[in-house]
Amino acid sequence: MARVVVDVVLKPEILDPQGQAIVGALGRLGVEGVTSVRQGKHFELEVDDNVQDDAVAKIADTLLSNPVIENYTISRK
Amino acid sequence: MARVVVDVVLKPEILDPQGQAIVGALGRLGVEGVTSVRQGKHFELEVDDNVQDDAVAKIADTLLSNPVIENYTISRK
Amino acid sequence: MNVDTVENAERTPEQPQPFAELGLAEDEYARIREILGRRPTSSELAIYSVMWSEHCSYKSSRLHLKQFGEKVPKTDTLLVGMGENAGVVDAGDGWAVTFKIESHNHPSYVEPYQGAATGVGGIVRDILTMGARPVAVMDSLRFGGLDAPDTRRVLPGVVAGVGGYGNCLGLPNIGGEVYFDDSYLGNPLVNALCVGVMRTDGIKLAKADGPGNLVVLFGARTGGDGIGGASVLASATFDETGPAKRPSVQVGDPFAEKVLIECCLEIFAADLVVGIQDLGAAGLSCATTELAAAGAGGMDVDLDRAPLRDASLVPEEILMSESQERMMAVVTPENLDGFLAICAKWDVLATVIGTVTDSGRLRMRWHGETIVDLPPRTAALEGPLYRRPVERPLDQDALNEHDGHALPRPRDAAGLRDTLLRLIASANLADKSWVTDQYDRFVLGNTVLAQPEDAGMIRLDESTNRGLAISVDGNGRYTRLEPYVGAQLALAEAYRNVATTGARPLAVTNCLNFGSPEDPAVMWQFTEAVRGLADGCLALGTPVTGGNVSFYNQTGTTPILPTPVIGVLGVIDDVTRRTPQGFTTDGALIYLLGDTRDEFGGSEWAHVVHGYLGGLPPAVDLEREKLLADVLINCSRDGLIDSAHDLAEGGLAQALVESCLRGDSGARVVLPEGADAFVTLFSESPGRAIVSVPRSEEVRFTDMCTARGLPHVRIGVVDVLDARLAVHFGSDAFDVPLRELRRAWTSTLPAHFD
Amino acid sequence: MPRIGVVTFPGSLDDRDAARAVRIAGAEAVPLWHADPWLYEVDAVILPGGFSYGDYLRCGAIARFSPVMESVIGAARDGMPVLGICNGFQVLCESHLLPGALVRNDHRKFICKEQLLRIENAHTPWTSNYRNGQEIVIPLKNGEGGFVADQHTLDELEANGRVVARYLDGNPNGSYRDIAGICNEAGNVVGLMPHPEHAVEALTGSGTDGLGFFLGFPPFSGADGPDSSRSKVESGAQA
Ligand SMILES: Nc1ncnc2c1ncn2[C@@H]1O[C@H](COP(=O)(O)OP(=O)(O)O)[C@@H](O)[C@H]1O
Ligand SMILES: [Mg+2]
Repeated sequence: MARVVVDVVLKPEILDPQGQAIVGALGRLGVEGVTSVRQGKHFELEVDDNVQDDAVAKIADTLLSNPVIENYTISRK
Repeated sequence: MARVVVDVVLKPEILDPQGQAIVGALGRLGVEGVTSVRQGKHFELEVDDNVQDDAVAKIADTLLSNPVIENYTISRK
Repeated sequence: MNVDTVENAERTPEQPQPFAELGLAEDEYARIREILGRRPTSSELAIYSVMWSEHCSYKSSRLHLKQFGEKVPKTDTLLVGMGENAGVVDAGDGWAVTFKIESHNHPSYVEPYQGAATGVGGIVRDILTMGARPVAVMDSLRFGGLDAPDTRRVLPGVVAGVGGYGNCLGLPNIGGEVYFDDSYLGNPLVNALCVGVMRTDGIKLAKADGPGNLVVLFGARTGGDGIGGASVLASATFDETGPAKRPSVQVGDPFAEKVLIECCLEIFAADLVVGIQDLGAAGLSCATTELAAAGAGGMDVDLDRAPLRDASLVPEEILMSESQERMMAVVTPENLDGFLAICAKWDVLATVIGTVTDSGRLRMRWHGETIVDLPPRTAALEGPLYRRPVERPLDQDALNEHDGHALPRPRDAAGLRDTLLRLIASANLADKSWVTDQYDRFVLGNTVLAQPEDAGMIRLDESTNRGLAISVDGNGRYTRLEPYVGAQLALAEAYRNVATTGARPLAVTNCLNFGSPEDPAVMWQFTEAVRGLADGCLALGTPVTGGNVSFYNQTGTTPILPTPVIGVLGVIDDVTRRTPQGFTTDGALIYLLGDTRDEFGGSEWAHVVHGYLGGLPPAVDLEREKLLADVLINCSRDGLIDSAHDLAEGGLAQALVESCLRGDSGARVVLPEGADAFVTLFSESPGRAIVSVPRSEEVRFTDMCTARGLPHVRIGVVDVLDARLAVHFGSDAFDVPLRELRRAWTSTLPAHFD
Repeated sequence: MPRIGVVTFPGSLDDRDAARAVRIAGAEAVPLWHADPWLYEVDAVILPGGFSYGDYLRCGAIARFSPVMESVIGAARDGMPVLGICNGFQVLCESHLLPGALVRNDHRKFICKEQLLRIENAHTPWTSNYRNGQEIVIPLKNGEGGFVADQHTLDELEANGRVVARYLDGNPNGSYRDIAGICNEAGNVVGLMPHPEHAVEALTGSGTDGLGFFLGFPPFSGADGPDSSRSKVESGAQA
């Protein structure tokens, strides 16, 4: 068994209302030094050892993200 | 400027319907070898260089996660 | 970055320009050069390309839509007619109501959640722009077959998007439609309607009057959203576009819009704007040219003042960006501080970007240089106009001749019972609560009727109980068989649905979803449907107040079923008099109003049982619709009936089942003597409704129908305690327990989407 | 006339409904603004439903830090009756005035329906017009209404009668132990996922079963309200 992490983030040109809301809140909380926040999704998959990265990429492409608006990265832990 | 990543995941004892739904969908798509999926949130913060980890931890603790149901990890990119 | 200035354009007249890639035809480009007396700058080209796109200029449809203005019925209820962001209707007591429906079809296919969400967001801003508080939304949805894998991707996303945005705005969703047909598989239809309310003296118009007044851009920052969306995404088919070339879509921020709504309403209440326009398709290009064209005629804009989300955007992109949740207002210098203070209160970013002039030119500067200098009317009002070739489809005659009269029909009790159960469980007739339970129908506390009632109803005024009712309807199969009649059937159904609740239908909005206007057969469908709708509105006395045309809904060369979706708005003096759909009064008598004929062309029965489409749609009689509506409205006013439900797809059987289940009451039905049981139960003849009449009112009720000449026949009685629907015909009968009906009717959607 | 504050955050949606419910119940609805710390001497506060600040991060997570909440948290600790409905419930949990948290519905869809509930604790200021065990129907509408807490907390809530209302006839969102509403130890702070303010008129909403939530004033006996001469409700909270 292996743990694979897929992080899905909105493409940089796409509006991220969630991140904006957080920046706004940090401002109101008086926290300084944070200039931008982007919020994405984080998936932790437990996969059999024989599951290769390209299989995970396919899952990420079709199910975990919409390539029209999102990018993803895959990492093994 | 530095990029700090905060990943927030539900505590193991909290039900994760989204993760379960993904496992179900994988089954319908005929994808094999994925035994479990947990979905969490992924934040990418751009912070000034003088923002220390403990400051980020405070943000993660009070705003980005709810300690009642979630755990988080911080990493610098 | 080299910016193309007017000066540069004059210096380099022969520089080649990508007009074709931007969707402009060669002669269109030539006309731009003629208008300007030089080649356009790339920013001007951007403006013309989006403003002259099908989506914004209505170049293929305008010629035909004129009929809505020419055949306008005599009415004193119209406060603002076609041409503004939305029409406005006088609802009485000083109330004005504005409503409009709009499509967001292509984006919803590409990214179902965001496509549908921004569809709701866009129409809500249109309504807000009229000066109204948005008070409800509706959604008319069409998908590919229920079993198609892609429907599983598209439908849940669309529904979550409609709900996600509307719920977050705090607008009740009070009705809509969900249909399935294979023709929509690669082209789902997502049509969103919004209705808003204001005082009659609060109507706002989109014009930039008063030279010297300031132009304020407020709301969200401008980003690279849906650049080219207006012309590329909404006006050209994208079926050959591979994943890599997928157009970028817009992402909505409903929270930003909610705040923008409250901010605008406060600004309106303080009377701080001269004119206002929302930024939708074609963004800043559209808002600046339209405001200027409708007002003093000119405007100077400093484009670098527009707040950006992405600092790398170039002027062309800023002009074409479809970033959501933005508005543009024209404000007098004296009122600017007040305006900005309200924006600050709501944490809404507001920036003065220009001034109104009477120069007759829209001039834009970028880093001190002039990049746009054009007569705004030519972009906003004087776009190209096409008389597209029209030709009756080659297969139309054959389609109409093969009317399916030989399709085997059930005759005996068991066969009729099976057919009933099969039909109520079929995709288009099954319960839609899997969809509608994802929509908040309670918020704002004025929802008197919502789905699954025949029309949604909203209380306008707590002190007087004045209210409005709306229904949206369409039927692509009827329209395919005979577009002229199909459009009138959709109109008639929406009109009837409104009257069924007790409200008087007053005005119409419409969303015309068709294939490519470059296909003469599609153009025939379109022109016939428009003619039918215009004639129908004239006959019913309900003017068209606005709407939207969506072309290019096709996969390859195969168009969708031609689908005009019609919304009818009505007003009711006293919402406590509304007529609900469910049977609730024990012993009440069930009457069938109207005439039932053997009409199965385009019916659900032919579709579900035989997979058949042919013949002619049911005949429409608009005089009869008016009569039926009058009777239903009077019955509501005089308290003669306890329930009413219109008959449409699935016929009497469907209506009986829905009234039983809605009221959780049984019914004993005896079909009229000598009538064909199958035809009586399943025919889709329009102009009909079922009502339940308390015994004490039967005489008054039948007297009224007789006096007015409305056919009415008693077909049964409500039996609250006997939990089944029993149907007697001739010497035969069948019955179905409510439990079994409910299971059949409610299981279909959950079985596919849960 | 009792004065009941209704807070408006940016993104609050049911604030008008809550104010209307208060008025129908015969009290005065006092609008409170998120950016102002003042409570204007109200006798009780309602945190209404909606999507405060968009609720993109976690529902209620950002509202918790608003100036008005600082005052509400202080007043609640001093015994002022506070009712959080839906988003308001989420804000109360995020503010740690109530234990547990509200997570995405187990079926992952927003749900809007008329919901059957059982009142389990009729001794809070908000439920004193009901009987223990009384069944009512009021609208439920949420995307993140699943109440979760650890076993220990759940047991404690149960043992001390702090479950205020429970779902009947099917659990609509995966809430642990069918919990629809809870209160704090003192009983003055109540969080409820369904919407009583949408059930106060026969004409709209789901009937009038929700009106009782707004009828429990003059204020709760534990509260040292600004107008302490006012008679107190007999059945104060039994912690
Ligand atoms: N997408 C939707 N959104 C909201 N309400 C819907 C939707 N689809 C269907 N409904 C509601 O479900 C009910 C049944 O729809 P339909 O069978 O099309 O009604 P009718 O035939 O009377 O027009 C109506 O109240 C309608 O408003
Ligand atoms: Mg219909």
